[in-house]
Amino acid sequence: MKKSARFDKNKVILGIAAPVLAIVAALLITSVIILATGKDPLHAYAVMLDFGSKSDSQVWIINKAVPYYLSALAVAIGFRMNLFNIGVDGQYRIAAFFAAVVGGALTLPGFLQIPLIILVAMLVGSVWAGIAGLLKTTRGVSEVITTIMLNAIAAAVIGYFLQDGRLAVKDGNLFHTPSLPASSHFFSIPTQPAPLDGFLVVAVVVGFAYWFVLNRTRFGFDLRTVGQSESAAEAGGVGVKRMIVTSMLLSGAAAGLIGMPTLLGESYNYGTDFPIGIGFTGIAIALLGRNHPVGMAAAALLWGFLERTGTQLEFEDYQQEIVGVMQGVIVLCVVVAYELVRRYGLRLQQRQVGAELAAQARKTEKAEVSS
Amino acid sequence: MELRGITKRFPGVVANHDIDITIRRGTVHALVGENGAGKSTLMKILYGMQKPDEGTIGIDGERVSFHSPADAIARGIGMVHQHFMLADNLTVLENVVLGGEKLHGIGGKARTEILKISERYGLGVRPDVLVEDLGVADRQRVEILKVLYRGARTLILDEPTAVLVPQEVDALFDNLRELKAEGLTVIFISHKLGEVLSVADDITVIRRGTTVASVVPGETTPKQLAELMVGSELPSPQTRESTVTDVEMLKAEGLRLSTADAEGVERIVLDDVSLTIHKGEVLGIAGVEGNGQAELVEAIMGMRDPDSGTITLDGSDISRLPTRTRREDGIGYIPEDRHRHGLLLEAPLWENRILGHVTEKPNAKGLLLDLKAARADTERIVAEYDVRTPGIEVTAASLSGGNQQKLIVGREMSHHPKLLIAAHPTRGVDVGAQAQIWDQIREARREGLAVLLISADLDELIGLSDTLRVMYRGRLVADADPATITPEELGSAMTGAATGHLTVSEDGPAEGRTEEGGSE
Amino acid sequence: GESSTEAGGKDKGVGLAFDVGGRDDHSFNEAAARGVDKAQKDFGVKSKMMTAKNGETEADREQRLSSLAEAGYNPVIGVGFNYGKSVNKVAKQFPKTTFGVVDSPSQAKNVYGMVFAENEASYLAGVAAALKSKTHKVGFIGGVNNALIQKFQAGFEQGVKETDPKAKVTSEYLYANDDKGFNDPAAAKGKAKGMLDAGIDVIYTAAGQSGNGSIETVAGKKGTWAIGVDSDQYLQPGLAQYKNSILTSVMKNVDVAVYDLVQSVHDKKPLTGNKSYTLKDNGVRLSTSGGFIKDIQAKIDAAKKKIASGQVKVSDTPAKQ
Amino acid sequence: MSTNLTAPVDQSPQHHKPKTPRAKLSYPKVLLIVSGSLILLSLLRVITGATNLTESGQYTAALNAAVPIGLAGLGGLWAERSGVINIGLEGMMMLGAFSAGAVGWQHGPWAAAAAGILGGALGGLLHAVVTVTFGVDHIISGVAINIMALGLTQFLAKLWFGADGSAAAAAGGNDKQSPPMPDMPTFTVPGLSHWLSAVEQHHWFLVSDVAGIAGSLVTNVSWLTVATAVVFVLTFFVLWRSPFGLRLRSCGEGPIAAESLGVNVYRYKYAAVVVSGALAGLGGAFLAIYVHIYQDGQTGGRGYIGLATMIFGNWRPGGVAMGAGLFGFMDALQLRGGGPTVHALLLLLAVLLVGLALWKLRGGQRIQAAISLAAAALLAVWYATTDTVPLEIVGVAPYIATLLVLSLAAQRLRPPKAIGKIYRRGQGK
Ligand SMILES: Nc1ncnc2c1ncn2[C@@H]1O[C@H](COP(=O)(O)OP(=O)(O)OP(=O)(O)O)[C@@H](O)[C@H]1O
Ligand SMILES: Nc1ncnc2c1ncn2[C@@H]1O[C@H](COP(=O)(O)OP(=O)(O)OP(=O)(O)O)[C@@H](O)[C@H]1O
Ligand SMILES: [Mg+2]
Ligand SMILES: [Mg+2]
Repeated sequence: MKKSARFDKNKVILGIAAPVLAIVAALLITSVIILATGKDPLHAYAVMLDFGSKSDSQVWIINKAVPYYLSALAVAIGFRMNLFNIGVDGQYRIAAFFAAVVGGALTLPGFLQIPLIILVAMLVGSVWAGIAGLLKTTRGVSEVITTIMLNAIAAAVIGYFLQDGRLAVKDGNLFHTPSLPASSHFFSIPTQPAPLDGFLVVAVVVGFAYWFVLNRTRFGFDLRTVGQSESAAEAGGVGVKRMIVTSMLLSGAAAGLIGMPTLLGESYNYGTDFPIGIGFTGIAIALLGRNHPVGMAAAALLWGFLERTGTQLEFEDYQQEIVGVMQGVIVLCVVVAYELVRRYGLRLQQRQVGAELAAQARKTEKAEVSS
Repeated sequence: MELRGITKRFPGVVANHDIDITIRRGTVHALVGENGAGKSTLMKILYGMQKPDEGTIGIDGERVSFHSPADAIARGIGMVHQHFMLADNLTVLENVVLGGEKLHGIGGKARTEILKISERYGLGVRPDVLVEDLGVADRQRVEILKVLYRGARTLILDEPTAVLVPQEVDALFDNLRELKAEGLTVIFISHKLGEVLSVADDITVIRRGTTVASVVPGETTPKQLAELMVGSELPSPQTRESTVTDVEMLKAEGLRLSTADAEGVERIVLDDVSLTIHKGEVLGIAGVEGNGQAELVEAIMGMRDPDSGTITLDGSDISRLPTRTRREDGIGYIPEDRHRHGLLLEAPLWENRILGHVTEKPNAKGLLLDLKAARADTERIVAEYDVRTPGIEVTAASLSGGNQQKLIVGREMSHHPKLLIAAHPTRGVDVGAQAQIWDQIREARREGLAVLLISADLDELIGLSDTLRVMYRGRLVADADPATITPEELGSAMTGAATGHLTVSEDGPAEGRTEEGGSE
Repeated sequence: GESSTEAGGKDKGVGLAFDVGGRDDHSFNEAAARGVDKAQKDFGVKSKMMTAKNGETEADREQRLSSLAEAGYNPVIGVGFNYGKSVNKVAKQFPKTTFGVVDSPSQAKNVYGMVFAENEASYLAGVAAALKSKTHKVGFIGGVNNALIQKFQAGFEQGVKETDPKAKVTSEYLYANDDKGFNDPAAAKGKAKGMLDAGIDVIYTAAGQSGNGSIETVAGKKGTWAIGVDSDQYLQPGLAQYKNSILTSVMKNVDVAVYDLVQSVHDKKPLTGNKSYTLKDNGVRLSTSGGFIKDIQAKIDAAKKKIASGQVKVSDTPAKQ
Repeated sequence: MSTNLTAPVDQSPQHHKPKTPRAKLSYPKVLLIVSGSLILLSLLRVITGATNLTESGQYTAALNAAVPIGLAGLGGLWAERSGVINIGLEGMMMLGAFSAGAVGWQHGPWAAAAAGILGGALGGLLHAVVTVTFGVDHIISGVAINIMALGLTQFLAKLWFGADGSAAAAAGGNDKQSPPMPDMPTFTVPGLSHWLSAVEQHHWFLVSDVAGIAGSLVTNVSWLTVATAVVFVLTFFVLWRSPFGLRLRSCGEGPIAAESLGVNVYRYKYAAVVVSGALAGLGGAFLAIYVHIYQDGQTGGRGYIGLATMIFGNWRPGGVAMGAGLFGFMDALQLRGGGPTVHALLLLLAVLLVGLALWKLRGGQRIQAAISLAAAALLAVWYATTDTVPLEIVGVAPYIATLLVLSLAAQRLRPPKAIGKIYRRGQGK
């Protein structure tokens, strides 16, 4: 027991080492860049920390982090399977679009309409992701490439229907789907100075479900097995192909949720101004949070923080674009740091195991000698 | 050539410890030692692929240090690796000239040269075939040609015979003698002592990473050599009393499987295979690798879908069931390649204990995992099967091969299988663990387990099996009685030279009866 | 912690929030900036200008506007219809600040919505195109097929048809609904080349930055004309080498509108409500630099008079084919 | 460029596995295919009146659209032939486009191209460090590089092009774009170009069509396009006909085998990935040079499309060129109001499907034949009941085509064996 405690402690230290290493490296690199532009990096960080800790900033950051987090979850479901779902972006957009179309066409009471809209989104998202899953299992086409193609096709489908006289209406200079009835507006959490998005609750629940299913259920074990070794999973009785399709479907369903905070809590329709690109942000956040539900939450909040406070930098004569550099550097440092720490950890453990076994062997030898 | 005080450590293992060897020019020098003794590591050091932590290499009295194989090649050393080093998607020509492009270019001149060498040593190599399309023996000849092409004067052959049948071994040895006659030096690794004694001029024995003896073939017997190798009496795989019952446990009938390759060409890998294993019986299958054994195992495990045929386990048809259900129904599986099929290398031991049995007790309760019970049971396996580990939280990758294998055996046995499929159960496992695994298989057999045993180690196969079958090109072509058969006789059937029921004939090797092939 | 909106600030001047093109986009962002620059020269107000990123959400735009308002800028102006919603929302949080939004009407009480009759000026461009075309084939290239650009198309088509009933107008868009269309000169190059190959000899491009590509292409073929948009593209430094092919430009006087608003706030009589800048009051017009339309100026003026008087009503949605 | 359509694999004679000879495209066959397609296109043009099909302007536009995609695809090919997946092509293109813009406005288009190569190569170097030296998963590294390149180019653009009062701003730069640079010179084969264009005007069957297509190749072609063609041919010779290329490919097929023969695998992977970045960077530079400026978002996902063309092209230069050509052709169609042309192509597709159905029927594959026939019928109905195709569909056609091709042919593709696998020196056991 004592021994495993030591291995656990090592694991925790190594687990923290990677992100710390990465953040330190990223801060250093960013500082050098800011210095090179002839400005003071420390002041920039101070401005960001100060502005980021304001209460309205915090609300903003959390609200911003919710879709990011959902997106990261969608990506992470694939990652845990060694599947690279680059198509989360297309999936959430097409999902939100058709959910908005269905929602705009119906006027049911909220307790029916809201779940219905969410369900439609999850369904459409999983269908779109499922295409990639099916093509991978039946035709052996890499999901990386199919999801990239499907992103473009999703954009074209939306573009086709999002026109006056097709599925959209004209509103000033915008086209959007007919707005949802008031019954399908999602609740928000009344906080000061601004309300928190009610979808935060959904995000937390989905995050917990993600953790629970992966770590505590047979299904989750199977899924992780496939991610670690497809061949071992197959020999262990996991239907790998079915698992690939299933997890693509799940990933797509999770992707379907990404657009919901916006649709149900803010825009109430899908228009030409519906946010794009969250799927790609999700990849960065999943990498950063190491596919761990808590890690990804932290990463999503960090992303929100950077975006919130980046704008403020403009008032102090810094370029807000430095935030983009920071994001890129952090992700890059993190993936390198994780890999280094992982390999170091593995070697360390091998060495420890070797040393410990040798010590055991010596002890038994001694015991034999002395007896 | 002299190796002095070579020491090489890997994380957790000392692969070589203070090794001293002298190799005379123009001889065949054999290096013997059990699995994991450190033979390959030593040769990789000599070939510049790994750097020794300590020690020196001298060639013709001159001290050398190799930073990469290129340095060794420049010194006229060439190596044929235990696991072939060929790029499947490249042609034979490309594989041969790679790295030696300066010699004859990569075009017509190189082709001429290859054909010339091939002819001179009777290798029969075709330069423009994709390596992917070659069989094992052909690949080995390509490897040898690769080395000769570079004008090597010293050839290292790491276990060249492991995948060859005796007849192919003879052909190889003819080649080696030819080389020796040309004044080349050959270093030859094997743990097949008969071979070694027949071809070597000098023999060095390595045990646990260090040289324990240098002997001359004329002055030693296989038994002495073996004892030098393991440092004690050889463990024997011999099974004593028969426990075979007449209750059929596994019955496969008319299994047929074909696969399509990249070009869409159908290839038949299992051709009308039928077999029966009874309770308490060990059925051994002999065959050169790549003749369908792996596919047979995968078909029985449900990892491949045969085109036709039925599989019955304990009276119920399992032909259409998925792998998981077959496992739940009582098939245990010790895979051929434990890293690919048996373990999650970066997961802790207790997760590896769940692998393959996630739906079964004690791992699961309903749809949820029962982590506590799984951990406790892992502790039990570790204790019962003598898995040497500091704890169950360490990753499988940090255990040595033998201990990994013991964990797998323990795991599979813990679910009281009706049928155990053991593919090369002791491959790459040290002698101590080997004996334990044999014991476990024997004991389970006594309790009525049926075992399908596949092994390249013919001694193991003959020693453990109650019944022997030979597989050749996807067919079961011959059967034999392990009590009377010898490895040589088995070998001739493995090349397809003999079929039917193998009996020992008076003069020389086995002669198959001329009747229709071995499948019933 | 404390809310950032509580920190407060004094009157700092004009806060200008641009669309993705940014201050020097040679288009309407630049025009807005010009208005502010003029105000600065005339009565010394200071300013802060911030630019949107690609792929922004409402939250980002709201933050930009409220940061400006919070820091004490007044008026705060969102340039581009993308700010339509966010200006309304933020204006409620800062009732003492005056907001402005270009290209979008607004209902909030402290917001000045500035919209332009692009269709009217485009009508005149259509008149000019019809008169100048020798092949009786003219083309319209829109950046993105949205309602705003459709106004340009509608006016242009109507102007051509009512001047030369024989003329054929080909109207095409670079992208159906991807904002990339305002930022893809390569695509406009290809489109314009296709039109020229089809015998079209006057091309009117309403596609922001992308328009440069089409102007360049038109300049490569003798005897053809390009019509520019938003600002007087004849005078634009980046297009100097093609200026002799720029017949005229349809100008939106965003600078005038912005100047009006800044001045009104400076005079403590802030403008609110919506104002449509039309041909009649020179809110939109046709540029004359280069003098290429001198010969047809009379006909253009006549058309302008008809529109100003209401005799001709210019549609803001294209006629369905 | 058609030389590399010839697969360098040979038939394997007497052999224990039944093997059919691998398909080999000889020169006569290639010629036959090319002339057959030309005749089909001409026929189609005459029948449907879709002049775009063989118009020289169409092919000029297609070529311009295809070049950056092709360069990205070729970049992908270099990296993947050495076993490194490069999904960071998009980021490397961004770096290339940005560098071109940063240098071009002061030093002209040739310097811009050189800068683009350098910028992309730096991105490639970063990818090599992260994947080869640090052993990070290739896709993850690529994604990280894309994020990083986006941030960096936006930051630097604001700093260098848009700074108030800077020379760049005065020359027309702003936060999102560089100041304009001079034209890249083009070449026109003097008499020929004119003559071909004259022939094209006659709309003679086949003759004018050939003249149209040929005309696009000799009229106002950017030297950069010529350079790209040279790079394609060079790539084939370097990778398939030189020792360097053999070593590089061996790193993608069997790095451990290569290592055992003294090939410094790290070095070749580095070289390949840097070249990969350089090519992507040149693709990005082409984009900037073509419109005289660097713009934020200029690459517009072409790096990803390049990757698709590489897979589509079976990791061979000729295939990449064809894939890029397809995307370029469709892009050009979309720009040039290609609705009627794509509409015409529906008919062609229907006819081809009928042919396929007959062929399958002969081979006894009834179900596939029926499916093909049904699809052909649907297309024919679509063709008959409409007279154009919405532009959205034209734009999306290459993506759908890629999906279809990949799903029909994925099993026949031969990616390098060790692609995407992390290789560590001395890992061979
Ligand atoms: N790259 C490596 N990293 C860690 N351990 C290694 C490595 N290579 C070999 N070993 C270990 O070193 C020891 C000696 O291995 P080696 O391959 O030299 O044995 P061998 O005598 O060739 O055995 P075999 O007969 O199985 O080929 C083994 O315990 C092996 O697990
Ligand atoms: N005398 C020789 N005998 C046999 N092979 C040789 C000889 N000289 C060169 N070679 C082969 O030619 C290869 C290339 O030699 P070269 O000097 O280019 O190596 P290198 O530059 O170290 O290789 P790399 O550039 O791949 O790292 C060597 O790796 C070796 O295989
Ligand atoms: Mg070995
Ligand atoms: Mg060299």
